[in-house]
Amino acid sequence: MNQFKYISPKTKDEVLEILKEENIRACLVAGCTNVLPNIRDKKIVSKVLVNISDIEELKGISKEQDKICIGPLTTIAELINSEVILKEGKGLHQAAEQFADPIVRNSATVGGNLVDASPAADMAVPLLALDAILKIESVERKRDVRLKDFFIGPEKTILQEDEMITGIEFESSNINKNGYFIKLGLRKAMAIAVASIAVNLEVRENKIARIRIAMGSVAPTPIRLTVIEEFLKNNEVNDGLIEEAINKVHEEVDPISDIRASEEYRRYVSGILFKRAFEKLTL
Amino acid sequence: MEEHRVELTVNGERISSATKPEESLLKFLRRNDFTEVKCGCEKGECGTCTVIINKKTVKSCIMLALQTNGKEIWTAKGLEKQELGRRLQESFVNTGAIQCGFCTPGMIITAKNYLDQNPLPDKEEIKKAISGNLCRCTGYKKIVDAIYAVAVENQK
Amino acid sequence: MKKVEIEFTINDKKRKLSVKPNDLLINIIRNDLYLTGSKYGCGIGECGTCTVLLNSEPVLSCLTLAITVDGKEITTIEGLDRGDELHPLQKAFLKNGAVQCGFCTPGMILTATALLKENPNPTEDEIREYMRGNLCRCTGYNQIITAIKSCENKLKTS
Amino acid sequence: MSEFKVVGKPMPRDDAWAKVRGDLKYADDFSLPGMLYAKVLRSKYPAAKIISINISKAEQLEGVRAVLTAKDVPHNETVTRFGQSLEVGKGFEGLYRVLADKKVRFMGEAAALVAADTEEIAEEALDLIEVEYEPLPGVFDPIEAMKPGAYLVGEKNTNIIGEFGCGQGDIERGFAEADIIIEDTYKVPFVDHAYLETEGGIAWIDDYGVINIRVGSQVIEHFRDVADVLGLPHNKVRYIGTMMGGGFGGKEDITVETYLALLTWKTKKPVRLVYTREESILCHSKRHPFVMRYKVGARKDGKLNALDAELISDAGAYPYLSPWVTLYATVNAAGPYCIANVRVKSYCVLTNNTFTSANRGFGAPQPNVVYESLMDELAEKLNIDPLEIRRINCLTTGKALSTTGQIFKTHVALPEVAEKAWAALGEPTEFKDENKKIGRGLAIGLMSYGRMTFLHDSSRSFVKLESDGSVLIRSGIPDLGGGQVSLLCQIAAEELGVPMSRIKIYYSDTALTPLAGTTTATRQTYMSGNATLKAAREIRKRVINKAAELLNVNPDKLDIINEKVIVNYDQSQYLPLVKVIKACNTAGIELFYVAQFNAPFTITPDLSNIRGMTFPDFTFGAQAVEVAVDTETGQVEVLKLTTCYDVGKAINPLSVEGQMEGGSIYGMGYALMEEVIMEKGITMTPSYAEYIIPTAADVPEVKAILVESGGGLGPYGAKGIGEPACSIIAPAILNAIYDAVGVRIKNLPATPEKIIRALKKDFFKK
Repeated sequence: MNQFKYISPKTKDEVLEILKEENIRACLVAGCTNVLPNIRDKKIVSKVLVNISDIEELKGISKEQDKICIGPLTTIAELINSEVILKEGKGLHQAAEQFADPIVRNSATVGGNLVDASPAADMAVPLLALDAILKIESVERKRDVRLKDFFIGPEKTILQEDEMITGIEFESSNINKNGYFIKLGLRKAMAIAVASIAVNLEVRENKIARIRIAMGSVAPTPIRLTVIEEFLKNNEVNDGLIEEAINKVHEEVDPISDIRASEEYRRYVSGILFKRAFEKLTL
Repeated sequence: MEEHRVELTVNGERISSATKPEESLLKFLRRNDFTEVKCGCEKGECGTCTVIINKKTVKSCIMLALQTNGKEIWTAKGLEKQELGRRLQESFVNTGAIQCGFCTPGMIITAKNYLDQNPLPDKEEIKKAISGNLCRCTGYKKIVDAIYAVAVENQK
Repeated sequence: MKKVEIEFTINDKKRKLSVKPNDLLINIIRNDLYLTGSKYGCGIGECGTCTVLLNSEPVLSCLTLAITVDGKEITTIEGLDRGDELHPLQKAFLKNGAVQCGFCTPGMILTATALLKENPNPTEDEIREYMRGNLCRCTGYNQIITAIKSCENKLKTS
Repeated sequence: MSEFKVVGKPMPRDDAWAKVRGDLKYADDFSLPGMLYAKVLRSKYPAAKIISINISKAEQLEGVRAVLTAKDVPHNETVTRFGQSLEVGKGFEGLYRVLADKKVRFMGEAAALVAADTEEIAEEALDLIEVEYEPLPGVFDPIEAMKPGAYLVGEKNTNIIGEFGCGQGDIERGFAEADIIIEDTYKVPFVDHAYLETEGGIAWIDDYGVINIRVGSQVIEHFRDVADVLGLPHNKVRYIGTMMGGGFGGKEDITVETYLALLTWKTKKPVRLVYTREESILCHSKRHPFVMRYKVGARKDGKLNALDAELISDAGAYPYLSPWVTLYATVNAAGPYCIANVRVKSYCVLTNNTFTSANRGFGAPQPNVVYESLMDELAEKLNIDPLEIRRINCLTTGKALSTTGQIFKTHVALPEVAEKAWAALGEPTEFKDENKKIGRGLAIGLMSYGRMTFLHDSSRSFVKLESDGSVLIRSGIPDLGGGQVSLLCQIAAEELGVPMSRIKIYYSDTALTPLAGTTTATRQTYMSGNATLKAAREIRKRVINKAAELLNVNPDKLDIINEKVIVNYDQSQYLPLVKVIKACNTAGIELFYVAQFNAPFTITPDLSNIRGMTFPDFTFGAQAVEVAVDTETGQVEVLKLTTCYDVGKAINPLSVEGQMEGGSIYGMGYALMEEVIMEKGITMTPSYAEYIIPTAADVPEVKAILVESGGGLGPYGAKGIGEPACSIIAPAILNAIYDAVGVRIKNLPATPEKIIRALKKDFFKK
C-alpha cells in the first residue's frame, strides 16, 4: 500500500541531513505544482515528502558585485516583481511572465522547474542563455555546475539523491543584460511550449562579440545551440548571416513529434524564433 | 498510516483537523465542508479550486494540506466578510457573469485578490489576470465585464 | 479529554474506535457507526428503546459507557436479519400488527430475543414480566405479546 | 396583456446568488453518513476479448464493500434512449452495455465496479482486480469500418448503424446546368464537452427501498433506464437532478447513475461516484468526427443549383445517440440555402474509438463547416462578395428547407442577421506587425430547436399561487447552467404579477416534479416555457375572473401588477392579490394547475428519403470574425467576433447574450485548438493540459447582436438559442484565415502547423 511520510525541516542543513538519511526515499516538495499530480498518477509512491517551501534562506533574489543570486525557492511571481531580474536578465523576466498562469506562478519555484527537467522548462531556457551556474550541495560536498551540463535527458539531471540545488547564479554583464525570450504555445495562457528560445547577445562595433542561444521543446532537454553560437561569433550582423544561421538552426535542433506539433514544424519554427529573437536584440 | 494535524484559519475561523502527508489542500478543505472549493482537474489546469493563502492565490489541488500549516486561507465563502468581495459577488450576479457557476468560486477569488493589488486594471489586464481560471459557459465576456465594473467603481 | 482506543464486534463486524471515557454506547452506535435503528427515548433507562444485546444480554445503551464494551460483542436491530431473510421475531411482529409507530420496536424485539433464548416457550405472564422495561405507547402491548408468544420454540434454529 | 413587466428585462438569475456565494451543492458537494466511495475499473485496450476477471483479491481487501462485474448486473444489455417514452424504431435504440462483457469495444470501457469505505481503498482495490485480455485488432477509421470484411466492433455483421438520405430535384441535371462546380472533402475531429464539473453523483436507498440518485443529469427520465437495468419497477428509482457544472450534451446519456444504483443496491449503503478529469475525457461521449464529401454547383450569377453531400460519422464503440446526430447533420447538410437539386446521403459507423453522442450543436456544426467554406470558395471564384452570395441564395420566410422540403411558416431573419453581423465588425484593425495578416470571415447557419417532431415531444409544469401570494412552481426541468430554471420563474412572475423574489421553483426531481423532458435539443425555453406559461395563464384567468366578480368589472379590463389586481383604465381601482386569493380559496376555486404542452406531432419519416416536417422550427444566425494570422508561425488570433441571431424574443437578455457569447467561444475552440486526439483508439489528450480550450487571454470581446422578430414558437415568440449559438463560428474563422493568407483549412482544428504547412510547402517537402 502506498505509504507516505511528511517532514517539514526549518533550515537548509536539516534538509541536507534528511536527504542523506532518506536518500532515494526522499521527495522534496516546494511549489508542489508537479508533485501532487505525480502522486495521483502513481509516478511518486511511498516517499518521504520533505516540505522545503518555508525555508527562507533558499528564497529571494540578490545582486552581489558582479553576479545575480536567485534562491531555488524563489517563485516565478517573485521573478516578475524583481527589478534586478528585469535589469540584469531580461529574457528570464520575459519567460517568467509567460510561465503557466498567474496563479501557478505564485507557487511554482525556479529550482523546481529546473529539477523537473522537462524539455519544455520555461525557466531553463533563459537561464541557459544567461549561462547560469547551479550551486549544488549535499552533506558531504558542495559543487558548482553549469546549467548546460545539468540536464542529461527528459526528466533526468546530474543531481544525486542526496543533493539539492541551493543557489542559482548568473553574471551581471552586458551580454546578460541584452537578452530576449520567445515562447510559442498553442494558447496564450497555461500553454506548454511547442518551442521556445532565449538569446543573449553582445555586439561590439557591429560585430557579434558574445552570443548564447538556448531552446526548449526542440530536443530531449533544454539545449544550448553551441554550433551556431560558434558560427556567429565575430561576424558582422547582416541579413545574409541571419539566413545562413536559420538553416544551421534547422540542423542543430533535434525535436520530436507529439500531440502539440510535428518534428518538422518544430524544426521550421526554431529558425523563425531564432530570427525574431536575434532581430529584437540587434535592431 | 501516518496521520498529521493541520492548524490553519479559513475565512477567519481556526480549523484544526487530521490529514495525511499526501492529501491535497483541495481534498482537505472539501473534507472539512468547504465544498465551495471545486475540484475540476486535480492537476492545476483549470483553476476551480483557487483559494487565497497569505494574500496569494493558489490552486489548492496542487498544494499539500500540510504545507498550509499555520497559514491564513480565504475561500469564496469568505468573500461576504469583505467589502470588495461583496461588491464582486453583486457585480457577478447583476452582470450575468454566472452560468453553470462551477468556475465562479475560483474565478471570483482570483478577481478579489487581483483587485486588492491592482484596483484599477483595464479589460486586457483583467483577462490576463484570470487566464488561470477556465470557464466553459460564458466565453469570459461577462466575467471580465463584472470585474471591470468593480474596478470602475474603485476609481470613484 | 483523552481518547481511548477500544475494539469490539458489532453485528458480526470487528470495529476499532477511539472514544472518550464518558461517551455513552448509544451515541457511539448512532453517531459514529450510523446504526440508527437503536432509538434514544429518555436517556435515563426508563423506556428501553435503546436496548441492545451485549454478549447476548439486553442492556440499555443509554446507561452504558462505550469503553466498557471493549472486547465484547454487540447486536443491534440491524444485526438480526440474515440478508433478505427477516428474523422470526421481526416476521412475527409484522404478522401480528405489533408495529405501529415503530419507535419501540427495535428495543422490543432485541429484549424479546433475549427472553426466548433464556426461555424458549414463555407464558404470557412471563413475557409481560420480562418485557416490562420496554415501554410502548401505541399498541397497548397485546399484539406485541401475541407476536412474541407466536415465536415460542422458533429461535433454537436461528 | 399590456407591455412586459419582467420578461425582456435583464434579470439576475434565480440561482446566481447561491452560486456566487459557493452555497450551491453540486453533485460532488453532497454527502451522507456512512457513505461509500465508488471507483470504476476501465479497459486498458480499445478492442479485446475478456478471458477472465478475478476479483477475489480485491474483495478481500479490508474496507471493500462490493466488487461488481457484468455477471452481477441483472440486465447488463439494454438500449440507449434519451427520455422518449414512445416507439421510434429499432434504428435508434442501440445496444448499451452497463459493464464490458466478453468483448471490450473501447479503451476505458467499464469492466468492474468497486465500493469501499474510502476513495483510497477503492482505488487500491482496482489494482487488485485481475483481468485477462486477449487484444483484438479493432478498427479506428469509419471509412475502413464501412468496408466489407472490416473488423466488426459489435456482434452484428456490419459496423454501419445508421443510413439516412434526403434531397430534391434532379442532381445530375443540376450539375449539368452549373457554370461552376466545386468538389471537396472536409474532416472534423473528436471534441470533448470539457465542462468544469466532471460527471458525478450519489445514490442511497430510502426507507421504502426506493433507489434515490442525486446526480447532475440533463435527462432525469433515465430513471426508467436505470430501473430496467436492475429489473425494478420504474417507480422504485428516483432521480434528484442537481444544478450541473455544465452539460453541453455530455450529461445527456447515462454517466454514473447505473453504477451508483448497482452499488447502493448491493451494499444497501449510500455510495458516491465522481469521475476524475482523465476519466471524463477518456470515457464519456465525444462530439462526432465527420468525413464530409461535398459537391456544389452554381451559375455565373452566384445562384446555387446543385448540392451533393455524403456524410460519414464516427459513432465510436456504441451507438448511443449517434444515429440521431447523423440524422440532424443530414437534415442540416444544405444549410439555410435554396437549392433546387439536392442529394444527401449519410452513414453512421461503429469504430473502436471512444463512443460519440450529443455535443452542443448535435450534428449542425459539422456540415456547417463545409457548406459555409464552400460558399466563400464560390464567392471568390465568381468574384461575388461573401455577403452578397449568401443574400442571393439564403432561405426566406415561406421558403422550404432544401433537404427535406420543410416549409418555414415562421419568420426567417435572413439575410438580416448576416448583414448585421458583418456590419458590426466595423473598421478594419490597423496593424504594424508586418508578419501578421488581417482577414475577415462570415458564416451563416440554421439549427433546429425542439426535438424531432416524430418524437412527439411534450413537457409539463405545475404552478400554484399560495395563500400569501407567493408562487410555487414544480417542473422536472434540469438546469445545466443556461438559466433554464430561472426562466420559468420569470414567466410565472410576468403572468401572475409577482416579483421574482416571491417565486420558488422545485426542479428536476422525478418524485416531486412533473416531468418536463430533457434539457437537450435547445428545447426547454420552447417546451417547458410554454408549459409554464399555460399553467400560469390558467391561474391568472381564475384570479382575474374572481376579481372581476368582486370589482364588478369586465375581466379583460383587469391586469395583475405588483401583487395587485388592477383595473387597467383606472389604477385607483384595485384589489390586493392576496385578497383575491382568499376569495378564491373561500369559493373553492383551485389556484394550482398542471399544464402539458405538446410540440407538433408527425409520423416517423422514411429515413432513406426524409421529407416534410422533422423539426418544429429553426433558429437562424450569422457570425463574423476578424483574425490576425502570423505568416511565419501560423498562429491565429481572433481580434473581433460578432454574433447575431434571431432569438424571437429574449425573455432574459442576460441569459441569451450569455449563450451567444459562450457559444461563440465554444465554437472558436472547435475552430482553432480543440481535438481529442485518438491514436488506434487510445486517447492522447486526457487532461486540460493536452485537451486545450480557450482561456480568458485567448478571447476577443464578443459583440452579441440580438434580433427579436417575435416569430418563434416559444413563450412570447421566443426561439431556442443554446445550441445554435455555437454552430456557426468555426467556418467564419476558417473563411477569415483564408481571407488573411489564402490558406483553406479543410481539417479542424486550424492549428498553426496546418497553416504553415500550407504556406511554406517547399520547406516541408524536404
